[in-house]
Amino acid sequence: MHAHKENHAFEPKIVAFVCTWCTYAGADLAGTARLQYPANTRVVKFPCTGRIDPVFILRAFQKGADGVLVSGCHPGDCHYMAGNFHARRRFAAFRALLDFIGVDLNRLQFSWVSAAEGGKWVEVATELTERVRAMGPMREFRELETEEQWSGAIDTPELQAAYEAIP
Amino acid sequence: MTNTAQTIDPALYAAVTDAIRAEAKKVLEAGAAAAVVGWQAGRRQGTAMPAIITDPAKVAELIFSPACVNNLALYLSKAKKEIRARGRIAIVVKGCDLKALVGLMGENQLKREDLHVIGVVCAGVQRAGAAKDIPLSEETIAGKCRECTVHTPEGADVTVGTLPDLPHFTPVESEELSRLEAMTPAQRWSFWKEHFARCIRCYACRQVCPFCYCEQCLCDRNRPQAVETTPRPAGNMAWHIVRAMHLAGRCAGCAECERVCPMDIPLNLLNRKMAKELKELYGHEAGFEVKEKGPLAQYREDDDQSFIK
Amino acid sequence: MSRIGVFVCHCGENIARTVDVEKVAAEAARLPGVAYATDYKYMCSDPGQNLLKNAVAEHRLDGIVVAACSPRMHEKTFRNAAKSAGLNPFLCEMANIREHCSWVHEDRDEATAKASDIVAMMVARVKKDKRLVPITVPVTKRALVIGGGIAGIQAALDIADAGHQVVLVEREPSIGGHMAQLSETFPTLDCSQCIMTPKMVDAANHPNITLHTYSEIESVDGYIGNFQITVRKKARSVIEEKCTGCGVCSAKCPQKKIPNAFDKNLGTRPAIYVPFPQAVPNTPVIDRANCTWFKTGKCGVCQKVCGPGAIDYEQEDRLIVEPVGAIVVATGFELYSITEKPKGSPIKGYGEFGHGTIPDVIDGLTFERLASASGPTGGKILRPSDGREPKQVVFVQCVGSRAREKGISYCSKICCMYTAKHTMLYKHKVHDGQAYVFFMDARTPGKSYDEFWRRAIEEEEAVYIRGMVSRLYQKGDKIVVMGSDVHVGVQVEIEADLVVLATAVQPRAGADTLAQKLGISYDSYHFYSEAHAKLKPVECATAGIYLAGACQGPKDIPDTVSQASAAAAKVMTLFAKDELEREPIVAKVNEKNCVACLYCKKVCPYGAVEEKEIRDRQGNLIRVVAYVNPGVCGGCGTCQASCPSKSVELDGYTDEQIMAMIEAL
Amino acid sequence: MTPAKKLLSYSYYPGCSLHASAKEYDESTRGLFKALGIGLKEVPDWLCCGATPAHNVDELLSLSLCAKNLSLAEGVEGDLAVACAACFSRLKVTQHHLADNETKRKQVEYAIAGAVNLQKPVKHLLEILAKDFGLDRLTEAVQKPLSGLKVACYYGCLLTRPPEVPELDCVEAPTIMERVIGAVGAETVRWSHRMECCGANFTLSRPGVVLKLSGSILDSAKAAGADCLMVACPLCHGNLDIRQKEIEEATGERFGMPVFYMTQLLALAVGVAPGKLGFDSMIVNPLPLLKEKGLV
Repeated sequence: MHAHKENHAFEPKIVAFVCTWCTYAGADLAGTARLQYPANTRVVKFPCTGRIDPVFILRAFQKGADGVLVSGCHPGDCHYMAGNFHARRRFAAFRALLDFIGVDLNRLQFSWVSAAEGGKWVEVATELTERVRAMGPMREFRELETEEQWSGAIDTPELQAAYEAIP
Repeated sequence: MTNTAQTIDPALYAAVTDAIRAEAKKVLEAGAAAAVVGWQAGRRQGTAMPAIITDPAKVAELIFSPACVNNLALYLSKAKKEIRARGRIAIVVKGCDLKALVGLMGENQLKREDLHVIGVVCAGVQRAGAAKDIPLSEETIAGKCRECTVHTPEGADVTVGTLPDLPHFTPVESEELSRLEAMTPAQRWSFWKEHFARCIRCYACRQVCPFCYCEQCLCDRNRPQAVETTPRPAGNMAWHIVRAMHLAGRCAGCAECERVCPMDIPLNLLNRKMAKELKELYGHEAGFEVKEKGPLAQYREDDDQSFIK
Repeated sequence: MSRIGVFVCHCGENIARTVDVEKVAAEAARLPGVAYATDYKYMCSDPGQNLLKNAVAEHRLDGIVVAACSPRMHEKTFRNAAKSAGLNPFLCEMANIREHCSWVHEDRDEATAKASDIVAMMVARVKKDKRLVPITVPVTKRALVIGGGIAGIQAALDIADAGHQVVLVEREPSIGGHMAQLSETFPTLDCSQCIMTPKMVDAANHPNITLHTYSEIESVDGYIGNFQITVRKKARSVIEEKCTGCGVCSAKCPQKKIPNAFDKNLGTRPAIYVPFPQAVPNTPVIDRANCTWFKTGKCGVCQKVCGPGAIDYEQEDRLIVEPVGAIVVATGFELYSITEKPKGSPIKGYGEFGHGTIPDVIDGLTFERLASASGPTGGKILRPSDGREPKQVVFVQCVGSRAREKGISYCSKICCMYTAKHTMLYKHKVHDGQAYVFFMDARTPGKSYDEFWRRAIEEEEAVYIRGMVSRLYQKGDKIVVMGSDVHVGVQVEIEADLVVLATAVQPRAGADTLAQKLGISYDSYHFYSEAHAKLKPVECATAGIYLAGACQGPKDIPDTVSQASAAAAKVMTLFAKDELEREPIVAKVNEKNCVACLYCKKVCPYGAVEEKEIRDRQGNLIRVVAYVNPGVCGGCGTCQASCPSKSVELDGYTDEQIMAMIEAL
Repeated sequence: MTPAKKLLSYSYYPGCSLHASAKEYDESTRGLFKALGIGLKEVPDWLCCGATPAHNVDELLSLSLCAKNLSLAEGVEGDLAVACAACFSRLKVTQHHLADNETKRKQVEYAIAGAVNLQKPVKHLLEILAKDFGLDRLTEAVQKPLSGLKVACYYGCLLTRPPEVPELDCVEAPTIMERVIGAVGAETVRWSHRMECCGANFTLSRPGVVLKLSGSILDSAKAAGADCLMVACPLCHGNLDIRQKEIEEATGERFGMPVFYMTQLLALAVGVAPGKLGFDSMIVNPLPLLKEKGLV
């Protein structure tokens, strides 16, 4: 039996940075259990959330991700004892920074999904996909990619004239 | 803002200058330090620049004035590395500079016993581009000094000067921070986008920062290239985000990055914001005591995780 | 240009049903650097693996992506296949298009597109893969066991019987620990010393065991397979090699009235003593704090009477360095003292029980000594205050345990059983006596445990009162026990002759200091933390260090012995090979760029990061950098994410690999 | 040698009992503090703390009463000195409770039309004497050592409980009273019922309970060889002193045990005239004992 499938005008790209011990295994479990969720998520596997550098999140947005998910072991379950605790602080600070820069935090989701939580993985992936789908594409970083240094900000009449004078 | 008491009495700076010279002479003569890092008069009237004095006869070159804006901690972390090899160094610091020294000690870059710290009581320094040789006032004082909490450095080997009564200044930096915080994300994005678009990637901000002492900056690497190096908006945005993130929990707010920025990008706003967040989240304030672990190098099992599903 | 091979598996119908595998292979073939792409029904089958091996040879592949199931399922399989095809196994990656794709998506087009994306990401990654070789660490096949109680002795004997050298270090003058102090053991009531002392003798006589008693761990250096242990052998003032254990010195010592800690201070001992008659080694020690010679410089009786001339007043502490490859920590427990609040502990005292001022309020271990045939009363139950036989004894359980308001919330696990045992021992010795027990719950999960407890009530007539005691006070020569019986809902007052408190089991004082020396973690009570509560219950997170017994949490004797043997088995597994081989997923420092801010060291959960000095040929210090010990590194990569300049990099998960994946999106 | 002694001064909340049935506690407190040179200024217009009944009936009322008193005390300089154990307990509990509970604090602030003063240190006299003033100085001030007088120090329920609140001393085995009275030369006895309940305000509704509870306290003190009891609570005093005769009648045992307020004994030791210490208002006449010990 196939569920009714809607066609959406926009399908977001979601990048998921996950640890191998908990969330990756949780996503595997979702598969073993044949749970269904939107096909928008692309998983990048790490040993531990402690390995996930904020730069990766930035890079993902720059390279066209519309939403980013970071997920690892629940506190106390870290295979490496404390990696997720360090990650928790790092990302608390990083998301505050992104927020201050003006990135809509609805595009960035953090979660703890254990190896036993196939259902939670589906829930988190679905929720983020649907939310970002409703928000539309992440234009901000993509626009930056296409812009050039002089594209707009310094906009004096003299410069404009000079610019236009270029044959 | 109407009466004449709205300026800072320059007598403080003269008194501090004398005291710095006396202390520098004392430590150089006694051999307690191989060199004194301080400020001397700049070539142009009313300016100042960093100085390294090794000869006790030349201590009279040292000065302290509202033009002594440079954070000299820089000269112990990465610039002028050769002077560290000479032995124990005396360094003149304002309260804000001392916070950088303290941070560097926590990061294994300096040892307290290798330094003779001459703390100066500072009522404030000039903002970039202010008229020289007039007493500091609402018009000429640097933004960071308006809401300074460390006029008197704590924990120096000697501290010279007495703080005069200070006029009330408008806290422009925190007002600006509040203004930004009240905006919508989209408004903030366009604010920063506009500012960062102007960045020419001269890296003066990096060069002047006492904490940017990496041998090779992540942002100069090309395998992989995490941050685009050409001065285009995308790379600029990434550079400033990475910079703010790397300074989070470490930056002590000397605001040198902002002072040296030729494009007038309000960089200290980012630093202030991160400092504020880390204080609210983990009660951390940089630069007040030598801490083995910064806020992002440690954790508590009950740290806030309300943002994690 | 790379020559990557892509192998798309149908997994029967599991993948092929929703993913157009041929299309995925065709798209992969178009990716830059892909030299060969194909699909096959069952990649993990023998023919599938052969297909892969042949392709490596035929197409001179230098990297492989197997698009199939989860790497958690078959990564090992395909890496082995790659290896046998002559490729470094770490140049083989899996694209998970089953669990993460075909099984969770129904739309064929979407699933196919996603599968292609996943393959593209893994192709990008594999291009940045480096050849890695497993790390080998030489192993010193010699074990250190810290603590000579039943746990330490059992672990030491097991390892020694397997043919390995063991160094057994005990703080006290004799091994034996708490078990040597017990009278009888539950649930069989066999005599503790009868089963313990032979083991003590075995340990002492074992050719593979070196015994250091009256010794402590001074420092620990090194890492798994290669520890350097410095043991402080405290001055015994008796030369062990000369002493024959005749005991004349103790008999003649004029100082006789020193409270004997082994007997919980109920009996006395001389200043030169063995703690108990069956002590191993049977070599006395001079208690310098109480010895007349050491206090006044006069006496010297023991030296005069010692035939072999074994007494040496000048003896000093000695430091002995022992190289070992593995460590078993078995430091055991001590009982919570109600006399005062332990310093620096979150645990509060029991003022309502008189803070230790009532002499006939004793703890469980003191009762053991009273009941022990070799104890100070010769096994008669007599009150410490006046030596009378108590006719009413009140036992109070959960004193300190399960008492959040007093600072301990855990259950001490052994008290229910030993209190039941105490009531029986009491009844056997005082036939007209009555035992009362105040308890919260009776926890008797163990083989024959509940039967034992029921017997205490049903046959030995102990009266169990469910409820706690609020106050104890002396009234004449009785102790008034004020408590509640929550089943009946009344206040109870019992005038007891003796009160026995089942006080909480705590780690040994100084457990935290030892943990810091060893670099292992501990909880807020200072119990040592195992690496995983379920799956690694005897391993420490620090590689090469194992836990046995009550130092890890309250335990009874059977559990302790089991854990000790388990720890010994872990040590033997480690010693089974000459070199320790580990997956090379470890961090490495780029010394050229490292500025030694040591952020990595601060965040490393394994303590794997050290400071390394770089010197020129003359030996002048040039600079300091971080160094990651590959034998200790757990491979989490927290260091790399924290390093501002990325001067430390985790093999297998380098920035290049990750960035390549992100950029392939 | 000794640093300049700083002049101690306190605001003072006597509470209702000290203006009525426990007048001698008030008088002797003032006398003692005067003799020691400690300032004591009564909070103007204070109201009842609610004592033991209010919080059982209306929590908000009981918190508001104390909050009001705390805000009144704001006007008087110095930490707030409290003599009565019940007042002390209520004031401390109020501060503790409102610091943790913002909703209640807002309700209380509405009720008293002002902010709650959570910062004012509330101190029992024992704390002032033992910690602020110091036992050494107390010993120095002694004119008439109470040597030979065997005192049973009775804490009652409220002085150290509940555990998190007063932080006066060890909750279940305090020694602060013994240390204070010991400092002026008295001998203290080790006894069992220092912390037991006297029956408190059951004295009116269920006197039988009080006779039993207070009886066992007197019994235990006597068995320990005490000459007298020393208390810090007017309610305990009432039960042990006023009801003592009834207890004797009920149990048939004779106690004749004077029950002193701690300040009475301390003031006597530091030289305050016995006539000013309200010994005449005690039911069990203490004078024969004091005469016997040569203290009056």
